[in-house]
Amino acid sequence: MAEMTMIEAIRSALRLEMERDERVIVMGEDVGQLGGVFRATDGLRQFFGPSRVVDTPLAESVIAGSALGLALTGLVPVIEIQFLGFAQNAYHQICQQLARSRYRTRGAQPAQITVRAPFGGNVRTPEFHSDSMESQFAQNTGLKIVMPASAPDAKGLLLQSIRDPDPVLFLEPLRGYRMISGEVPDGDYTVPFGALRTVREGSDVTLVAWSGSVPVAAEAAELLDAKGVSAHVVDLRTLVPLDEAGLVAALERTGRCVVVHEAPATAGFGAEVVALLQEQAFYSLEAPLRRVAAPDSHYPLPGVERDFVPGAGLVVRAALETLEA
Amino acid sequence: MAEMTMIEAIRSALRLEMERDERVIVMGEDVGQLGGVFRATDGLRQFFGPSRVVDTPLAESVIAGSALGLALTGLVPVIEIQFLGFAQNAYHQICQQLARSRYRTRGAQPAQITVRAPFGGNVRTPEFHSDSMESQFAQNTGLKIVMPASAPDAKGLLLQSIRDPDPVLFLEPLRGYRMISGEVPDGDYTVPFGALRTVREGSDVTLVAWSGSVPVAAEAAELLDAKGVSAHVVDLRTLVPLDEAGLVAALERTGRCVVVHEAPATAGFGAEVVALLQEQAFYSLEAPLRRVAAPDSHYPLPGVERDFVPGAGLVVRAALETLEA
Amino acid sequence: MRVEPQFLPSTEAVEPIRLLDEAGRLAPGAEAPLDPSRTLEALRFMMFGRAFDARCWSMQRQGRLGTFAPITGQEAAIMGSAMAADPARDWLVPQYRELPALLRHGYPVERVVLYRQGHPAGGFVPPGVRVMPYQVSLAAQLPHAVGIGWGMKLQAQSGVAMVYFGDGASSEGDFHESCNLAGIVDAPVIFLLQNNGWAISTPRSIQTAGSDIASRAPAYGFPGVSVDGNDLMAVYLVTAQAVERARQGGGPTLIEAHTYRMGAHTTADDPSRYVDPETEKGWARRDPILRVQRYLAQLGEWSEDRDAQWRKEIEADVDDAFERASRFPPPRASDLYEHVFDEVTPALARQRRWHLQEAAGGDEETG
Amino acid sequence: MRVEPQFLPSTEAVEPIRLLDEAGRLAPGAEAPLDPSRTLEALRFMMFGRAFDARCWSMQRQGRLGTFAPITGQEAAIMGSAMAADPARDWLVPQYRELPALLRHGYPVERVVLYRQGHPAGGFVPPGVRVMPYQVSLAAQLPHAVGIGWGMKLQAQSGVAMVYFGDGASSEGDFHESCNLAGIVDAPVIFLLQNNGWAISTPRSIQTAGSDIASRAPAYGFPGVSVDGNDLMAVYLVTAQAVERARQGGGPTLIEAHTYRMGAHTTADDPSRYVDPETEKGWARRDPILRVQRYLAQLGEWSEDRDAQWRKEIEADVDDAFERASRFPPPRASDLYEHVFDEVTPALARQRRWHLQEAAGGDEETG
Ligand SMILES: Cc1ncc(C[n+]2csc(CCOP(=O)(O)OP(=O)(O)O)c2C)c(N)n1
Ligand SMILES: Cc1ncc(C[n+]2csc(CCOP(=O)(O)OP(=O)(O)O)c2C)c(N)n1
Ligand SMILES: [Mg+2]
Ligand SMILES: [Mg+2]
Repeated sequence: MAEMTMIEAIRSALRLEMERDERVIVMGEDVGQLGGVFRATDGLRQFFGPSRVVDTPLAESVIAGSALGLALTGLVPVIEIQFLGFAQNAYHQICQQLARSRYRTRGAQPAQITVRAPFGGNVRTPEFHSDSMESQFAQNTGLKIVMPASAPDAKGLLLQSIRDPDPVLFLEPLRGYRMISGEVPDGDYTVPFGALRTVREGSDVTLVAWSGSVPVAAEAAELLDAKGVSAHVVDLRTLVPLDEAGLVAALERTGRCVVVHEAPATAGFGAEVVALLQEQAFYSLEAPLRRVAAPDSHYPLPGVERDFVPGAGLVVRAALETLEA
Repeated sequence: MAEMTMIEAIRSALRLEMERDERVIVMGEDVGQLGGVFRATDGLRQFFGPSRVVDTPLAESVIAGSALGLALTGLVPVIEIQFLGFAQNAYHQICQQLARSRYRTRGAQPAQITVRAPFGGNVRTPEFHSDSMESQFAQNTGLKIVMPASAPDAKGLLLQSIRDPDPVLFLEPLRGYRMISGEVPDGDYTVPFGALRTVREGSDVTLVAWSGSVPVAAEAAELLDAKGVSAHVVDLRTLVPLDEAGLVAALERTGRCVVVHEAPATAGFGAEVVALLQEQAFYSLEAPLRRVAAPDSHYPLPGVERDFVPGAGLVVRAALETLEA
Repeated sequence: MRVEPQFLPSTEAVEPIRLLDEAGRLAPGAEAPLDPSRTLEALRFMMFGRAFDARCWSMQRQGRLGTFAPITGQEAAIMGSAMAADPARDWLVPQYRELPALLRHGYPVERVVLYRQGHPAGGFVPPGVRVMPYQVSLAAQLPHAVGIGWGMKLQAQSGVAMVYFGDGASSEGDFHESCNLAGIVDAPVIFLLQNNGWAISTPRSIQTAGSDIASRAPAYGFPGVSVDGNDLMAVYLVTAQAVERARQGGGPTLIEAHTYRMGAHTTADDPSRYVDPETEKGWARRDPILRVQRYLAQLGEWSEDRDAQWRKEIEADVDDAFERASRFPPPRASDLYEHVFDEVTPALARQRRWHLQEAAGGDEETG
Repeated sequence: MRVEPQFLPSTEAVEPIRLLDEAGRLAPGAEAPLDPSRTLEALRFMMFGRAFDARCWSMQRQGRLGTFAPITGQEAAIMGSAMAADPARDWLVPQYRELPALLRHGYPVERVVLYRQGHPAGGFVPPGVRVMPYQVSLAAQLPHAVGIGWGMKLQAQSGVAMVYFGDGASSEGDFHESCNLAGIVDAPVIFLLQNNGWAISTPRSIQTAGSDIASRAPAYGFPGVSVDGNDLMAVYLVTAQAVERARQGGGPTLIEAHTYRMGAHTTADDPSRYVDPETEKGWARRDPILRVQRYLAQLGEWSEDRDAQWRKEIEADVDDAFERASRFPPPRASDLYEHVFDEVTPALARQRRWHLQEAAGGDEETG
């Protein structure tokens, strides 16, 4: 066990897996010599050399697309898209090629590929660097979507991602890289997909979040506590596969629920969570399920980003409204 | 008034608007000499010449991206993406450039561009030709999403789209091109965005659909009729802007609702409709809101597409379950 | 004062490399790079491809087959290149017009039949067969091929990746990103451009203003070759040399094979709307199959009898392909739920139970 | 038998066109394409750009400004090209390092300050100013520029579009699609590649295996030029000729200006992790501003006094830029809801009411 930040946990997982499995290669823009713009891959090149830690040209589509070819030759690519927003440049490769290779070939050519990318707001980045795209990827089947919110999960879920036989989008909350830290077990361990994490137990209202919104939900729970409201907080960890049974159970604890995320509300993954819960647990609902999300606008320049990214105050307000409903 | 198929209605709108407004240009793969692979632009080149009806090279990203530049010089581009699935190749241009130009420049550089694209299943097309992408685009704000289901709407909504000062995705149901027809008014008229259409009145259960799923919902309503169940059917027409008040009113007619669409269920636009209705009309709900959608799989080869695309039988089943819930 | 740009466009295309003329005569001084027996091997695949097209076309017209893309006219470009690939170590990455190349590489023909019938099983690739399935998204296969070539190189294998694409596909961004990366990592990749003059109705002249698409290669750091794509020998020769260079670590080559789509884009197309009949006739005279047969006839290896005999055998082979396909069980709705992921997700399991009305494991409901 | 590919990569880069040497001397036989007064005009923008960088850098370090991309070292590439553009009819389409070019074209400097302060108003472009805002998604601006050039041509206007992009951006698919389309429609577009040696930490050698990026142009049907990007006169000359050609209907030109990023990629970067200090020193000697000053000194147009005087004036101009920016009201949460669409959608209206706790129009609730 050691106290680590999230970025350290990610780096340690990469290092461990590259040592354990020599088929693993890491590639992307600036991942080699520089060690990544956030240093997620720092030091890897010294250990594993430039043919396993590859600086690529600036071309997201061929970074993603060539990974499928590499995988067909038996390698296990872990690619970095420097910021998730730029995955739009590789959208057709990720969603139509990586995600469908297994299906198209009836299992003959699966794509064991991990796509790592940071995203999320409140770190004063330029346009596109903070955009949340999880819901769009979730609508494209064939991709597993992994969104850790804690340091130990970052390590255990990344190890699981690299070993998973399907393409995995491993989305890292920028704000958490250095702000989120925790006790991380030494050595090899994995965290399974499709099993949510209970962040905090409570009985009045259930807060559902993932990635960078988990600390927001947890903070809201503290604030609610001070008002005498007991919030149950869960971290979904993976959106695909989704822990449906765990979600229903979490809702049933309280009969009320607020889902929190950073992407715009309309067609965000919050809509899926709400739709699913009302389908599967209708008779447990004490009040309308609520979403607290970014508005249907674009991630703004930093001067107003704190208004765009939903904060704990809004979560508290929605939770209280839910209790009054 | 004349009886027209949907493709004829689209063609007549293009012709009318090009005559009315000489800033309008049509461009895309095979739209000129050939008149489009479905003949949506047939005859336009003869009338308006090759500099207003432009055959482009095979490159979706620059087709979409150059439209923004054309718009900045005062032209009004109507681009065709040959099949909606290939809009993934232009995803970053459509979602990050066209959709954000107005916002980024605080209104100085809006993008008056219409992106036409066919999609939708049960016409035995190859991979990617049938994929429904509306929910992904809806999650990227800044795009209006127009999805006509009838011939007169196709004309009136297309005229409205071309004149709209914002980028519009005008999505055309392949299956409807020749199968859907109706009385289309002569001359110039527009159908406003954000106003749903009541396809049929009913009192027991509300069926919500758009585009190619509207005939499916209507067929289900007939079948339900035969079982003594009265279905209220609405066609959303535009997903962005969404007629929220109209949707709530349609639900309140019956207290029960089934949303039907062709995209996979998870994070499909059905989730948004369900989430919204339960948020805004919770106390009118008599039963869980239901979605009938494609499974979380990929559009298959034609041999099983009729199983992938939700048919009226499944809608009936879901509606009956809703009534028993 | 005026200065000249160092890089100026050329106004005329270069002369494509050619070994056999339209009468099947070897160019003066040329040697045939394929001996008679290998030439016959190639011809057999070429003739099979054309016969298979004809059969599929008539079945499509009867509504018994879906839309497909014929290869007629492009057989020399396809087989000349494919003959240079070694099925035991090289990969073929097709667009959608490379049927005989895939067959020679070990891909089972009945899978192609199933694919055209719309059967999901048509996508399966048997273990050990080094081909990727047909690609519908234009140019999307190019990055894959770069990854394959690069991956083999990283693992010190001697294989090369041969990737096919059309003149239309060459305008996509993926073309550029792929050539550029292949040049940087010196991947053993043969970029085999079948320039058949058309992308559906879009002529080559609207596809690019450059004189030769092959001339893009040097800026990526590797050679480009322009070859007569209706000349089996020439295509084979330039491809075999490119394969050899790639195996030796010499990196990629871009080969532009000038050929012609002798007919419709697909069964859904009506080329009379855009093709000039004169142009079509000109290309009919350059038929790649006739050219090989004429060449072989000069060597005494081809005759009317042999032709008749082969046609009969090939028809039987085509029958056999359909017959083998017919032995597959018909597709089922449950196929939709398979091979989406390694393991079924809770959502898929729930959807499947409801959709197929299978024994429910609980109270889940959504469709 | 062996044949040679018609298109072979060259092993060495061509000599970039140069008029001024490092000491500011005109090449033998060369004429200066900019007269002293226009040279001074360009120099003023160059010096302003560098001073603005320095000020922003120190304010960024104090936490009073966001991350930004400095231009230091690239002033000649930027202003040599910009001087060839006519603000009244030509469009500038920047990447993110072209500050002085935008200013000359009429873009208000206080908007750049606001942008770097993270104020949404920093994106506004005043009516009549023919520039697009900074582009963060690499190469995404290239298609826009093609559309602008093409649109002007379709409307028989004489303007050209000048689009800037980096060596890194040149690897994106959009580069290819844009050059290719521009060649086909003969759009009046100047593709101005600032090859500054780096894409963050990625050196030019990993960006492409080709010897010259400019050499890609002929395959798109138009000329490519390689120019010393630290030489104001040479950049101006080749750009002015390209603009002239484009105005006459001669279509696009790709100009590769060889320059150097003298410092960090952005304020967030640490170049000591990847830049060799010797290389850096070499480029410092080639400083584009010094070169112009030395040239002007030979003409008797530059002196230490003038230098001191200008520096003072420029500092005052920089002060003024910040002062003007400070007069804008601070950004507000409601900015998020504006300019998303022409008219507010029901969803946005509802979200805004809840978020800003504005008077509710009904029972809507969601955030
Ligand atoms: C990305 C993409 N855009 C558009 C299409 C539609 N489409 C199918 S084939 C075709 C023309 C392809 O031309 P080319 O690459 O020259 O190949 P050919 O058909 O001539 O063999 C087009 C536009 C597609 N399949 N993929
Ligand atoms: C599509 C895209 N991918 C990645 C990035 C992240 N990024 C920002 S700047 C940069 C390097 C750009 O290099 P170059 O084009 O040479 O311009 P320079 O910064 O050298 O002026 C990268 C990788 C981005 N902004 N956009
Ligand atoms: Mg072609
Ligand atoms: Mg650079």
